[in-house]
Amino acid sequence: MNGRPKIGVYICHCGINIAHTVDVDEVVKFASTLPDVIVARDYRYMCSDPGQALIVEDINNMGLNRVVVASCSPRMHEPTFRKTLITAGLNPYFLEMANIREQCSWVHEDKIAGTEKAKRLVESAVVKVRRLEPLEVKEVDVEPSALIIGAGIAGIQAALDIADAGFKVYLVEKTPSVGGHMAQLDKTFPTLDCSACILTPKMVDVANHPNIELLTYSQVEDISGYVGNFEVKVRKKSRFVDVDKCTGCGACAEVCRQAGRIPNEFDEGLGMRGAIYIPFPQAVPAKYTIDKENCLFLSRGKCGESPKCQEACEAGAINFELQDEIVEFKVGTIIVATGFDIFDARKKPEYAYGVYDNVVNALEFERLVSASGPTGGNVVIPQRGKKKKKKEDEEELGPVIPKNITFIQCVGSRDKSVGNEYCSRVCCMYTAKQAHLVKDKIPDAEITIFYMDVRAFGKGYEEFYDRVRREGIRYIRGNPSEIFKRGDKLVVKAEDTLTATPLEHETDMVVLSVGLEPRSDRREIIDILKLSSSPDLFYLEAHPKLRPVDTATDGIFLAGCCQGPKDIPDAVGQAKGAASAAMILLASGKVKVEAQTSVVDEATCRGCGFCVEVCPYSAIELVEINRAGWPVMVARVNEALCKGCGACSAACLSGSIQQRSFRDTQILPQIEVLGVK
Amino acid sequence: MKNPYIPYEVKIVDAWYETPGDRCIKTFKVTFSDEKIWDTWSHQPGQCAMVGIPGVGESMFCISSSPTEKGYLRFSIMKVGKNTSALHELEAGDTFFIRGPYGNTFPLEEWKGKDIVTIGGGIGQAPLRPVIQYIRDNRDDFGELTVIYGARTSADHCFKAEFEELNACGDACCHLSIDVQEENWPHFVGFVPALLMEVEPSPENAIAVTCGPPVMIKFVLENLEKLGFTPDQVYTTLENRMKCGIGKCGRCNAGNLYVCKDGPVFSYAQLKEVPEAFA
Amino acid sequence: MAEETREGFEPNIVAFLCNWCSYAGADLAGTSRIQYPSNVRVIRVMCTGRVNPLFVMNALQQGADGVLVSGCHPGDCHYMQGNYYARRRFTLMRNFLEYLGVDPARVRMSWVSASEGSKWKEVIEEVVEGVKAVGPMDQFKRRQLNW
Amino acid sequence: MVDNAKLKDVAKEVISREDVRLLIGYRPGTYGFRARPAFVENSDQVDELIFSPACVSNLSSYLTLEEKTPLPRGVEPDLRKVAVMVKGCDSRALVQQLVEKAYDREHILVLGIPCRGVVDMAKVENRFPGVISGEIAMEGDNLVFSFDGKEETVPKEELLAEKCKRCRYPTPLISDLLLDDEVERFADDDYSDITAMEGKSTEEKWAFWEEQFSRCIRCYSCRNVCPMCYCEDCVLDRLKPVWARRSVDISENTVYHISRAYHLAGRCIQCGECERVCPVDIPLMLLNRKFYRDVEELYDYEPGIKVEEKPLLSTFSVDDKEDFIL
Amino acid sequence: MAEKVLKKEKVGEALKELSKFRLFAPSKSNGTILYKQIEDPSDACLDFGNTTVPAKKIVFPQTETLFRFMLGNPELKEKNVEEEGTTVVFGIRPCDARAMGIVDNLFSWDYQDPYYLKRRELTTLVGLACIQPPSINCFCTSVGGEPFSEENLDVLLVDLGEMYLFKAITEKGEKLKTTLGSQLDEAPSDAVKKSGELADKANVQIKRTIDTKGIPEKLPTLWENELWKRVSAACLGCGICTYLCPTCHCFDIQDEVEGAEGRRARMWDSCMFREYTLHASGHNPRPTRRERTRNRINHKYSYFPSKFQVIACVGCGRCINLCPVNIDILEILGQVVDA
Ligand SMILES: Cc1cc2nc3c(=O)[nH]c(=O)nc-3n(C[C@H](O)[C@H](O)[C@H](O)COP(=O)(O)OP(=O)(O)OC[C@H]3O[C@@H](n4cnc5c(N)ncnc54)[C@H](O)[C@@H]3O)c2cc1C
Ligand SMILES: Cc1cc2nc3c(=O)[nH]c(=O)nc-3n(C[C@H](O)[C@H](O)[C@H](O)COP(=O)(O)OP(=O)(O)OC[C@H]3O[C@@H](n4cnc5c(N)ncnc54)[C@H](O)[C@@H]3O)c2cc1C
Ligand code: SF4
Ligand code: SF4
Ligand code: SF4
Ligand code: SF4
Ligand code: SF4
Ligand code: SF4
Repeated sequence: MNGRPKIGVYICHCGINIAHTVDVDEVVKFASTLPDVIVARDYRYMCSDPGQALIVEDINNMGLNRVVVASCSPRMHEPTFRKTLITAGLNPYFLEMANIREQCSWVHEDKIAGTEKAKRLVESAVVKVRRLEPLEVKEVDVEPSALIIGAGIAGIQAALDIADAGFKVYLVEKTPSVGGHMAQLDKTFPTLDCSACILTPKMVDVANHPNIELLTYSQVEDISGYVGNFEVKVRKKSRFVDVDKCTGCGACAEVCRQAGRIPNEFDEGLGMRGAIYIPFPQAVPAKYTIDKENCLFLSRGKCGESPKCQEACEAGAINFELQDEIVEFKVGTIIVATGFDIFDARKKPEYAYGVYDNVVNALEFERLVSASGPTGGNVVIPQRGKKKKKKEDEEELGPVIPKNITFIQCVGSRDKSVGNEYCSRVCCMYTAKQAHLVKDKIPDAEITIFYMDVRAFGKGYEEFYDRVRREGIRYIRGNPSEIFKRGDKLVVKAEDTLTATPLEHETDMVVLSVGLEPRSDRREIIDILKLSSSPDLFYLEAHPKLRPVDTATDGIFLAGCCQGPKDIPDAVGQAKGAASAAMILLASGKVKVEAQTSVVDEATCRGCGFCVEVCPYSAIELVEINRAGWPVMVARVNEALCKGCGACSAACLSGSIQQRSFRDTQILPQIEVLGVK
Repeated sequence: MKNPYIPYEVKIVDAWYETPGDRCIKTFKVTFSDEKIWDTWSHQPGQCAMVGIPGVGESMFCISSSPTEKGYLRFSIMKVGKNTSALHELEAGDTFFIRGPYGNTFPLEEWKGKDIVTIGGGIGQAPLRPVIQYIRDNRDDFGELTVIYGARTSADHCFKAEFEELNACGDACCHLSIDVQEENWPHFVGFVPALLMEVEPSPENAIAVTCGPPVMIKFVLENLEKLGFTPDQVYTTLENRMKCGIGKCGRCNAGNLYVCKDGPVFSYAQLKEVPEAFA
Repeated sequence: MAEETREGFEPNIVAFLCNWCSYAGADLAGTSRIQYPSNVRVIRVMCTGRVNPLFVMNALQQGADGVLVSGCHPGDCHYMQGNYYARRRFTLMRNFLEYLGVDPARVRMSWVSASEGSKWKEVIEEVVEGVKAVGPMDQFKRRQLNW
Repeated sequence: MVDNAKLKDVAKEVISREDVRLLIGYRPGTYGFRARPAFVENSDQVDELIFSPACVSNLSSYLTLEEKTPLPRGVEPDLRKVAVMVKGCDSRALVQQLVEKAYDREHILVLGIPCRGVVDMAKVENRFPGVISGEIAMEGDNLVFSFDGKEETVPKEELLAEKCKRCRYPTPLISDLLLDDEVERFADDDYSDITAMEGKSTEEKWAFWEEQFSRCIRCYSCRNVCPMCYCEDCVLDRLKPVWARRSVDISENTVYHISRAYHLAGRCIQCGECERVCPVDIPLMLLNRKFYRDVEELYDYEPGIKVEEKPLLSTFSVDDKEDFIL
Repeated sequence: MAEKVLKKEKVGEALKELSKFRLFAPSKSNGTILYKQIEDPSDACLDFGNTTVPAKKIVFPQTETLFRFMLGNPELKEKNVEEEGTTVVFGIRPCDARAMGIVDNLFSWDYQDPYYLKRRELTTLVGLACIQPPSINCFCTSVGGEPFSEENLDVLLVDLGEMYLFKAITEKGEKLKTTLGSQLDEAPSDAVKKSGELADKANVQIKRTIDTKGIPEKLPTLWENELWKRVSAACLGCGICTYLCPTCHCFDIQDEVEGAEGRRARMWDSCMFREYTLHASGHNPRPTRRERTRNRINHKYSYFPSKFQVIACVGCGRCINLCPVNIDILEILGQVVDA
């Protein structure tokens, strides 16, 4: 039911701020002639208590059902007058303001022109308010739990913080163990603590925390819903090992027919493992996993007489029948902490990575220097592709210890030719760290570092860099152009740009300080969460300065290197930030959702999805409906996600999606009255 | 000669909502602003008028008061679109414009002495109301009056008070229905055609008049036939879209009949020949 | 019509401003008491992304002599992308109107941030000057031919 | 040229398929050299099918034109495939319709016709006035007209439709069955018409368009024939809000044409149908080609080429040009 | 009674003379022939087939104000057609003139339509006989017309080569003859005979014909016939066949407001449009182009004759010529006959 619109227009003098250059009386007179205006009044200060009381009184006495306040900017007092309407029992969205101060009296001295403009603005507000509709401010409950995707240091830290605050956390990790890249590192700059020493306790905490449900070897399959109410579907991939039974004794791995034949990812392929394996000794959970592709039984259906591992396992944990499991749960908020990939040095063929065994990337080098790595911490030239058939082979060949090691920085960073314009922020420092570690292990080694600039901006970094340089490491400013082999030496061709002399530098081993890149599988998460990417393809934050851990979608946050290259302190710092942002939501238990959302006319929508494409918040989806017996696709707005920008309304050709309070039927009349002189 | 496109101003004497909701129905009681027009105005049950507001538009509505109700006209209008929304904003004291009366009328003269059954659904009761009222005001000229009426819910029933009064004063026997059961609903539950079978009026010396949504009419007609009503005992009114109301603008035709001029009242016998009538 | 042109012609310009940057920028011009011509009448929308380019056409038909759309600088949109969409839409619409014979001075767009009160003034001055120079817009105006 | 015997065979096979409910092709027209759309529902109707340079209609419009009447309760909708014959240009409409999710790919079966051009029927009728019934065939670069028992050969250049003279995609970009060998691109677009128009002064431009728009009778044929104009309820028909009034005058006509042209920006696939059907010869291609050219030039975007493409105005690039923005 | 002729070299003069009235004549605009109000005689083009838009738009404009008002003011200001003054349509084809006669039935049936009828009264029709049919789809002779038909005309011009035979038919025609006085010359003695011969020749040049006898009665019997689906399948539902038909007369009425001022106006409408019969509820009694095509043909060939005893089609062929998808009323009628 609707009665006739009864509009009250209230024109504020704002002391003399408005009245000085706008003839308020004339505006009042004019307003009272407008269609459906029941009353038009002026007052010295509309926003004052008596001013507001005036409006409330009129609403009550004259049955007003719409209100126009002509005063200052709505950015200032719209909330005030909305409350006034609520006080009077009217829907707060039956208010429209005409800004006759900031955008009229204060900027136009000429009283005639100012008055004329004020009249137009009031008229525009009147025609709009007449067509406004009541809106509801909704709140939704927040499920008191969080999902964290990725269990690198960032994910682990965020999980621990949120869990410590008493909320349930689901921590989903793709690989068999938590830890991420940090677990692969040996020592960490600038303090040189051993990575495992500081990380492992946290990994264990994660596994034991009563509030954390750890889902390793798992992948998020689908997420629907909106802030406070996300529905999550996770696939727990089958390990073919019953984790409840597995004691982590490793008897199975010893006997695996594939033992030592498969490059271990954790060791960047420098070490070998079997088909049943644990990625590294400190892995959490300490449970074995069968790699389906390489297991003879699973890939060929036959493993000797019978699978040896199964025989060896006393706990009876191995079960080839185990299937992937889908777990579903609800969370209120999500933190994405999926980390990074390293740059694939093959994309710079001049460095001959993948061609010569003695050209390695920095992560491989981390494994080489790591005491728990494949060489037990001995820096040797790796021999790739030569499968160690027997233990003795290794001795036969003997490790080759490099005496001259060369590092090249900025491989894949700050390099337009490979599409990465950004600085990876860790390479300068980890190169210095690695150089130092070499010095530790092979004190007589000659070490050269090719660099473009050294960036040591963090706390204690410049000091660390200084210290390393003083250890006798040679820094040459220049970008090598080629690496080739001469005899059993590698030759690095470069130009020392400080002295402008071309040089050829002979060395035993080259370490490429590769940059950090967005994960190659990042689209999985983009598709599921509809995240945006910045031009560098890392996930995009809502605001680079003020909302650095938020995403465009309410309730979804970013932590760690998935948002951009970071070192560990920054990753942890951001993780804590994301955790606290998530906890604000979880702690308040409720979120308000925008009222001026968009809404679809399903009768006319043609299901083209233009609106779906433009919506920055993924608030619109196409759904199938039944139109007089026919299945048709139409757009539907999730009001909890919609932020009310209205971009969809302008994208829709058929005018089927309209933003409440900014509908075509509300704006066109404004244009009409403002267009007329 | 008066220009048939120029409407007269009428003033709302009273206005009230019959039903709530998005598609609410509001009844307006109006009189001509210029009293003199009453002298030239005469309408009969079944006739319509173009109702509009200059600047908004016009649409056709049946006059839901009987000529026996002197001094005012009634319109019951359901809010469905542009004009009707604008009309719904009006209140007592406001004005709008009408032109008419248009169309033919129920042949009440011919029906004298007969039993009358009206079968209405939803807003379709609007054209039946003047028939009922006319009979009440000429009660002795007609036989028994049976009123069958249904709407989706009890809230959607138009003219509630009048039905009660009708029953109370014994002028007619009213049978009401709603589509699904509600608390405290003492009457029939189901669709109007079913209620019709329940009431089972006799075709003997009777006339049946029906109006409502197209599907309802279709089944009511079938059921009336089952009850033994012959096509010439059954009347209905059609509501095709129309713009001029005076047989020029073209669109209201059902076959070769101009609904605005040849109708809106038709006997079923007539419509049986017109394949488009119930499209 | 053409006679009343130029001399004393005060154009009427309809502007669509996004709530977060340009509207705030215009407010700032006000708080700073920066004086500028009164020819521009503002319609506030939440984002330039809401502004249908056909609004421009409509305004010109309804009698406006010029139209201005103003929003956040690229990259600063409160809704992240709205101004990028707007930019595309308006580039095309503006070119098209020019192609039909509408002087491009009538269809303007600007980026004015919440802190650019003085830029707002400059924009207004430039737009008003531009429209003044080309005179009243009567091409699309309803001419009441059959009235 | 598509072999008409083969075409009939294919059509017969297609329409006999269980999962195909309708085949849309061409058949001879009722007078002159005309051909017209044919709607084949069973194999008996196949014999009338043809393809010739007279087959100008873009049949993809019919995929979105079909009105679906309310189904009585309990009646299942017939969702079987519709097979449709498309030339190169027409196929782009299918692609664009798919970009816009007008229907599912599985709901159509595309019979592609590699095309060497169709005629401008107005030119043909000027050249051979008063012919009651005749046929057109293409032989090499010539058109052969047979009527009243005689044959006349005309170089195709003279009577070809304008759009064919600019056609970049003579072979359908999407098809399930190609009815002939692929045709090499034989023309390209230099947009000289657009540049010429752009070269005029503001006054000349408006004088030109005012004249053109004033002729429009708003019969909506250009919209209804357009394969991209398939909104259930076009905004230009709506009473709430009114974008374009129903009354026909220069102001409302202008608004109609601006609105439609803008709605086709980045969507119009240059089939030329709108201009062809206009009874008062308004050069509509000059409007939508302006957008087409700008879109190509500014955003390197051509509609109706790739099904996976995002709609032009639902995408942006951070580096989009903005030299006019203050 | 001595016949007059209008020599071709005097046409300009004659038009000049007539332009003191509201004078309409065919004119070429961008290759399209349309009626145009003529101020400069050289704008007129008498060497034409037929206009794309029929002359009906002169007496029944596409958009026409009914009355004006000020918002909130009860006073309604009726449009005064009388003010338009005398109108002359110069060079109207006989079919278009016949069509006006047919449409007169509708506008004067029962309620009198003041706008249309007044304008008809004010209008003088100067016809131009079709020496040869303007198009191959002309079939006026099948529906009671002729290339030289004088029906409804006030004057008939016949092109005799150097000159037009000027035949005044009605009183209005005679008046026009007087007006033109000095521009007209005495007809040569053989003019009438020559005109007769031309008429006979023109008649036989009509190639496409159909026997319409019985169609009005037969149509209602074919309501559910298969043929409607077949003939309408390609239809686009546009307004061409109806807007351009000289006998189509449907209109819509809409209010338009400009500031405080407003008008109620009517504008052509087409039964081929979807929203023509669409109800506010979404129900549409003619939901597809099949029903709409059927209605169009029935209206012209059955409903109208049943009400006014004349077929509402003059065989001008426009709907055939201009239909973008070659929907052909002659073919449809043929199928009706054969059905
Ligand atoms: C060679 C090298 C040396 C370095 N040395 C130092 C150093 O000395 N000091 C220092 O401060 N920093 C160093 N860094 C940087 C440091 O590694 C990073 O700052 C840190 O690892 C970032 O942690 P993260 O949690 O963001 O990402 P990651 O460590 O990459 O963790 C991401 C986790 O998410 C998981 N994951 C990814 N996608 C999914 C998915 N879809 N579903 C579930 N799980 C998923 C991954 O498996 C991984 O476990 C070094 C980096 C390199 C490359
Ligand atoms: C003879 C007759 C009697 C009627 N009696 C009543 C009545 O008593 N009470 C009542 O509520 N309604 C009645 N109607 C229906 C009423 O005319 C429409 O609901 C009304 O026109 C809708 O107008 P609108 O502007 O609100 O809708 P919009 O959808 O905005 O209408 C646009 C135009 O469509 C036309 N239109 C739309 N729907 C219909 C329809 N169902 N019938 C006719 N024209 C339509 C009108 O011409 C209207 O101007 C009657 C219709 C007819 C023909
Ligand atoms: S853009 Fe409009 S028509 Fe397309 S899906 Fe969205 S609401 Fe529907
Ligand atoms: S087809 Fe021609 S006349 Fe018809 S609406 Fe389009 S432009 Fe106007
Ligand atoms: S606008 Fe014209 S050329 Fe473009 S797709 Fe539509 S009909 Fe074809
Ligand atoms: S003009 Fe626009 S709204 Fe209308 S049908 Fe075409 S695309 Fe749809
Ligand atoms: S028959 Fe032809 S002209 Fe008529 S509506 Fe259909 S397509 Fe248009
Ligand atoms: S129906 Fe066709 S042929 Fe007949 S008068 Fe109309 S346009 Fe001419």
